[in-house]
Amino acid sequence: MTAYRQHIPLFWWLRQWSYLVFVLRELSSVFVAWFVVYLLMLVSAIGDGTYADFQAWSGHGWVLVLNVVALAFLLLHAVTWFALAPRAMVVPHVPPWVVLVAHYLAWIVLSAGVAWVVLLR
Amino acid sequence: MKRSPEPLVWLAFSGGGMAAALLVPVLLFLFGLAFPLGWIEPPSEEHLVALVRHPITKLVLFGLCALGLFHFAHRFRYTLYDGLKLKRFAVLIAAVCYGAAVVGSVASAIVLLSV
Amino acid sequence: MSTITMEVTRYRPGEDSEPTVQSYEVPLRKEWAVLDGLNHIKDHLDGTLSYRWSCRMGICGSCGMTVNGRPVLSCASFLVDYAPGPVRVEPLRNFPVIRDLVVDISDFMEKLPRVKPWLIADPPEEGEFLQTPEEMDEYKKYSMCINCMLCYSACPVYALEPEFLGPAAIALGQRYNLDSRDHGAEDRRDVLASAEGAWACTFVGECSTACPKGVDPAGAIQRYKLTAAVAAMKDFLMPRGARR
Amino acid sequence: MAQFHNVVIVGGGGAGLRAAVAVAEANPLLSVAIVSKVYPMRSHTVSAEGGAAAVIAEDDSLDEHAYDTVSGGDWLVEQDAVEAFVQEAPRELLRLEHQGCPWSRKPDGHIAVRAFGGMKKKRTWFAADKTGFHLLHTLFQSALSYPDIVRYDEWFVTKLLVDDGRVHGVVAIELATGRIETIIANAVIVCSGGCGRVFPFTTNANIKTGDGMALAYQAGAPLKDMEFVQYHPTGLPFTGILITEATRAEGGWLLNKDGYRYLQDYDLGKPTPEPVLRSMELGPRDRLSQAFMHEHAKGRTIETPYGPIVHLDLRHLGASVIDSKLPFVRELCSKYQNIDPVKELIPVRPVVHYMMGGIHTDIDGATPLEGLYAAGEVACVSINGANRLGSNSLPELLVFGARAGKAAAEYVQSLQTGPRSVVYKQGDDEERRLRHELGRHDDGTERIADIRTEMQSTMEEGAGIYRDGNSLEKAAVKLHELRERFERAAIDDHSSTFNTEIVAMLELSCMLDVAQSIVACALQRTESRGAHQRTDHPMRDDEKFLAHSLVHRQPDGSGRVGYLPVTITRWPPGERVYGR
Ligand SMILES: Cc1cc2nc3c(=O)[nH]c(=O)nc-3n(C[C@H](O)[C@H](O)[C@H](O)COP(=O)(O)OP(=O)(O)OC[C@H]3O[C@@H](n4cnc5c(N)ncnc54)[C@H](O)[C@@H]3O)c2cc1C
Ligand code: SF4
Ligand code: F3S
Ligand code: FES
Repeated sequence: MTAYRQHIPLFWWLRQWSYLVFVLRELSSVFVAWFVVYLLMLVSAIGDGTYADFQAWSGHGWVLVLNVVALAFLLLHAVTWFALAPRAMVVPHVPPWVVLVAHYLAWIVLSAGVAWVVLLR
Repeated sequence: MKRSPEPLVWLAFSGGGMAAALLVPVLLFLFGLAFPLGWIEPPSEEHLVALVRHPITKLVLFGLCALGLFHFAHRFRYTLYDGLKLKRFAVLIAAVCYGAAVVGSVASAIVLLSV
Repeated sequence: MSTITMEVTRYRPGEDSEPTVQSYEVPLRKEWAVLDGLNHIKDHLDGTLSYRWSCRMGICGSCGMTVNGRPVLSCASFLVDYAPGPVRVEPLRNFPVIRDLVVDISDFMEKLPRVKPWLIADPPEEGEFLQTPEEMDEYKKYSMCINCMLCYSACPVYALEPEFLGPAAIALGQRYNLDSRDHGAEDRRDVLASAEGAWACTFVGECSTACPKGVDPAGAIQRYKLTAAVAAMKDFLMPRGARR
Repeated sequence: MAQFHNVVIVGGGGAGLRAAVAVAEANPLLSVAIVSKVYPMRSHTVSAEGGAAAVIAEDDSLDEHAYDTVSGGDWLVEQDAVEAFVQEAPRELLRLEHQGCPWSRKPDGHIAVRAFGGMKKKRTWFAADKTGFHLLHTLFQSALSYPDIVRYDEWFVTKLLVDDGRVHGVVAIELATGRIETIIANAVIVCSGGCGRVFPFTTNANIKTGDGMALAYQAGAPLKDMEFVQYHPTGLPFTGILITEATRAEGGWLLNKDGYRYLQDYDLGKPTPEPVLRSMELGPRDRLSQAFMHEHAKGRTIETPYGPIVHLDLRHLGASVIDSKLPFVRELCSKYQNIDPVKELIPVRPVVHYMMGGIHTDIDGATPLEGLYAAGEVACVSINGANRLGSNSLPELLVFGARAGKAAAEYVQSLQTGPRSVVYKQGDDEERRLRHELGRHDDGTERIADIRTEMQSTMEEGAGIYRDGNSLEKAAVKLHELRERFERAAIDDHSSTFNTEIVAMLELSCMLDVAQSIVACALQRTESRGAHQRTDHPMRDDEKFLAHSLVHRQPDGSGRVGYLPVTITRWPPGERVYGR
C-alpha cells in the first residue's frame, strides 16, 4: 500500500484564523518575558535612584509602542487563559461559568489592589 | 517506570500563566503607559522605594518574575516546536528556553535583593 | 433544478503520484448532505470514487472528511450550507491517504488500547455497581466519542508530532478515569502522563471545536494535566509505598 | 499463504464481539479472529437507540417477558429459546454494566428501565437514546483487553469454505490492499447483521446487505422465516433515520392529518394522556405499521415529496424529558429534518427496520452445516418469530452471541482433523474468481446502482407491508431478470486499493440472493401472521403454518421452501391482544 502522506506547510497556522489566534496566544509569552525584563529595569532604577532616567526612557516612542503591543498580547493571554480555566479546573457541584466569573472577579480585585498599593500616597 | 519531568515545568508554566494574567496587565498599564504618558500622576519615588524594599513586595515580584519566565520558556519552547516545525532541535530548544528562565530567575533574585 | 459543483480530491496509488482534484456537478437538494452528493457521484457519474460511510446518521464515525477546509462528518453537513459552491471535499488531514477520500487510521487503532479504555474494577458479587446520575455526569460527555477522527484532523500538534496520543484517545482514557466504578487511573497514568500523552498537547483547542459529539477532548486533556501534575507532586513528596 | 485460526467470526458488531469474548473465555488457548468489513465500532449496532430488554424490576418476571416475546412474535417462536433468552438476558446486560456501559440510572444509583412497544412491564434498559452506541463501544473497548483476539478490520468475507459437509474457514479481501486471503478455521460464526438495504427505504446502514445470509445460503445452510421483515412505524421521511420507539414509551403520540390519534381505530386500545403498556402507541411494530397503511388508504395521511407521512407528537413531553431521555432524537430531528420536537411535530412513516428471519440455527447458534454458527440479526433462532419486539434484539445479540461462541469453542476442541487440500484449492479458486471480477465487465452494459435501485423498488412493491400472490409472483420474475442483468454489470474501478465498487458489487450479489429468498418464502406462506400480511390470505392459519419456513438454495440458484414445526413449551397459540 502506497499511502500518500499529506504535507504540512511551515506556516500551517496561516491556513486558518483559529490557528493564527492560537499562535498569537502562544507568542504572548514573549511579552510576558519582556515585561519581566521591563519590571526588573524599573526595580533596579528605583533601587539606584535613577527612577527619573527610567521614566524618561520609558516615554520614548518605541518603548511605548512596544508596551502597547505587549499589553494587547497580555490581554489576549488573560482572556484566553481565563476561558481555559474552567475546563482544566472542574470543581464538583460548581458550574463552569461560575469558575469563569470567579477568575474575572479575582482579576478585577487584584488589579484594583495593585493599583491602590502603587498609587497610595 | 519512565515518568516525564513535564509536570514540574507545566506547574511552573501554569502558575506563571495565572500570575501573568492576573497581575501583569495592570502593572504594564500603569508603568508602561499611564505613567510615561502622564495619564495618571506617577507616585513619588520615596513611595516606590519604600514599596520595593518591603519584603512582601520582593517576594511577590520574585514569584511573578520567576514564574513568568518559566511560563515564557515553556510556551515559547512549544511555539518553536510547532509554529516553526523545529521539533528536531527539541533538546537544544528546551535547554535554551529553560536555561534562560533559570538565569533570568537568578538575575531577578539578585536585582530584588539588591534594592 | 439547480446544481452545485463538488471538487473532490482523487488519489489513486500506483496511478497518481499525488492527489488531484476532480469536479462533478450534482443536484442541489435541500435535504442532501455532502455524503448524498458523493453517493450521487458514485452511483451515477463515476463508480471509481472511494470513500467510507455507513450509518448516514452521524453515529458510526466513518464519514469524516475535510469540507471547505474544515473536518466534518459528511453525512451531517449539508450541501445547501455550502451553496452556491463549489464545495471542496478532501480527505481528513493529518492521516496518510489510502485512496481518494479514504485515510489510514490504523495509528489511532493502535494507540487506543494503550490507554486501557475499559473498566478496571472488581464487579460486585451481585447486581450492578451503584452509580448516581450525578456520578455519571462526571464522565458522560467523554463517553460520547464515535472515533470519527475529526479531532485528530484538526489538531496541529498531531500533525507535527505523530507520536502524540491525541485528543480522542486521551479523552477516552479520562472517560474511564472519571467513572466512579473504575480504579484504573494509576494503570493508565504511564501512558496518559507520558511526554507523548497529555503533556504534548498545547491546548490549541481545535479538537473540541471540530468534535461533532460535544466530547470536549481539549477540556479532558487540560483536566488530566492538572490531575497528573498533582499526582506527580504527591509522588515527589511522598515515598512510593505511601501511595495506593 | 493461508491464515489459521480455531474460530473465525464474521462481523464485529454486538453479536460478533460478544461471541469472540465468549470463545476467548471458554478456552484461552484457542486462536480466535474477527473479520469485519468495517472497523468493529462502525458496525450497525452503533445505531440502536431505544434500549435492551431484560427483567430486573421487582414487579417483573421472566415468564412475563417470555409471554410478551412469544405473543409479540405471533407464536412463530421457539419457546425453549425464548426461555433461555429471558433468563440469560439480565446476566448479559449486567455483565456490560460491569464492563462500564453507562446505563441510565435512577436517582438512587440503580439501573433504570423504561417501557417499550409490546412489553407488559417496564423492562427496557437504556443509555439515554444511544443504547446501541454505548453497548457497542463498551463491548469493543472491553474486547481490546483481550489482546489474543485477532482482528481483520476492513476485510470483506466473500465465501465460506465447505468440504465434506463441514465448514473450514472463509475467503476474505483486505480492502486497503486488495489482498485476498484464505483464512482457515475449525469453526466459523457468522455475525454479519441484517439486510435492510434490500429495500429502498430503511433505517439500516449502508453495510446491512445481508452478506452473511447469502454466504451461508451459498454454502448450503438453510435460511429461516425470511418472509418476516419488520417495518418500524416511525422513520424520518427521505433519510429513513429511525425515531426510536422510546419516544412513544416516554409518552409520544401518533397523529394523522386531522391531529387524531388514529391507533384507537385499529384495536389497539383507547387513548389516554399517559402511555399505557401494550396499548395504543405502545402496541407492537407490525400492527402500528399496518395501521398506517390503512390510514393512508383512507386518505388520512399527509402527502410529502418523500411519500405519505403521519405525525409523531412529543411537544407535551417538554424540553427536560426530551433532553434527558431523548437527546439524540432532538439532535437527529434538528440536523436531518430541521425541526425541534419540543415545539414541532415530527413527520414519520413506516420504514424497513429489522429482519426476523435469517440463517437457521438451534438454541446454541449451530446451523445444520457442521462447524458453522450464526448469531445476531443475521441468525434466526427464533425468538422473534413473526414480529420482533423492540429492545429484544440487543439482548439477543449478547445471549446468542455468547452461546454461539461457547458452542463453537467446545466443538473446536473435539475436532481431530484439519482441512483437506481441496479446501485450499477452493480458496485459490475463489481468489481467481475475485481477480476476474475485478477485471471483468469493461464492456458491461448495466450499472450496479441501477440494478440495486430496481431491486429495492421491486421489493417495496412486491413484498412490502402488505403483499399478495400476484405482487410476489411479479417480484420473483423481476428479481430473476435482475439476477441475469447483474451478470452484465460494469465495473469502472479496476484498482486493488480500497475498491468500494467491487464491494458494492459483491454486496448486490448477496442482496439479490436474500431478496429472492424473501420472496420465495413469502409466496409459499399463504396466511397472514405478524409482519407477513397477505391481502389474499388475511387470516392466520395455525393448522398449516405454525411452522418456520426453511429455504435451501438449489443448484440453479432458486430456493426450495420447506417447513419446520415450532417448539411450544408453555404458551399454546392464542389471540394477540393489545390495548384490552
Ligand atoms: C436504527 C436502528 C435502531 C435500533 N434500535 C434497537 C433498539 O433500541 N433495541 C434493540 O434491541 N434493537 C435495536 N435495533 C436492532 C439491533 O440494533 C440490530 O439488530 C443489531 O444491532 C444487529 O447487530 P449484529 O451484531 O447482528 O450486526 P451488526 O451490528 O450490524 O454488525 C454486523 C457486522 O458484520 C460485519 N459484516 C457484514 N458483512 C460482512 C462481510 N461480508 N465480511 C465481513 N464482515 C461483514 C460488519 O462489518 C459488522 O461488523 C435497531 C436497529 C436499527 C437499524
Ligand atoms: S473526540 Fe469527538 S472528534 Fe474526536 S474522535 Fe471522538 S467524537 Fe470524533
Ligand atoms: S487540538 Fe490538539 S493540541 Fe490539544 S487541545 Fe486539542 S489536542
Ligand atoms: S455515515 Fe456514519 S457518521 Fe456519517
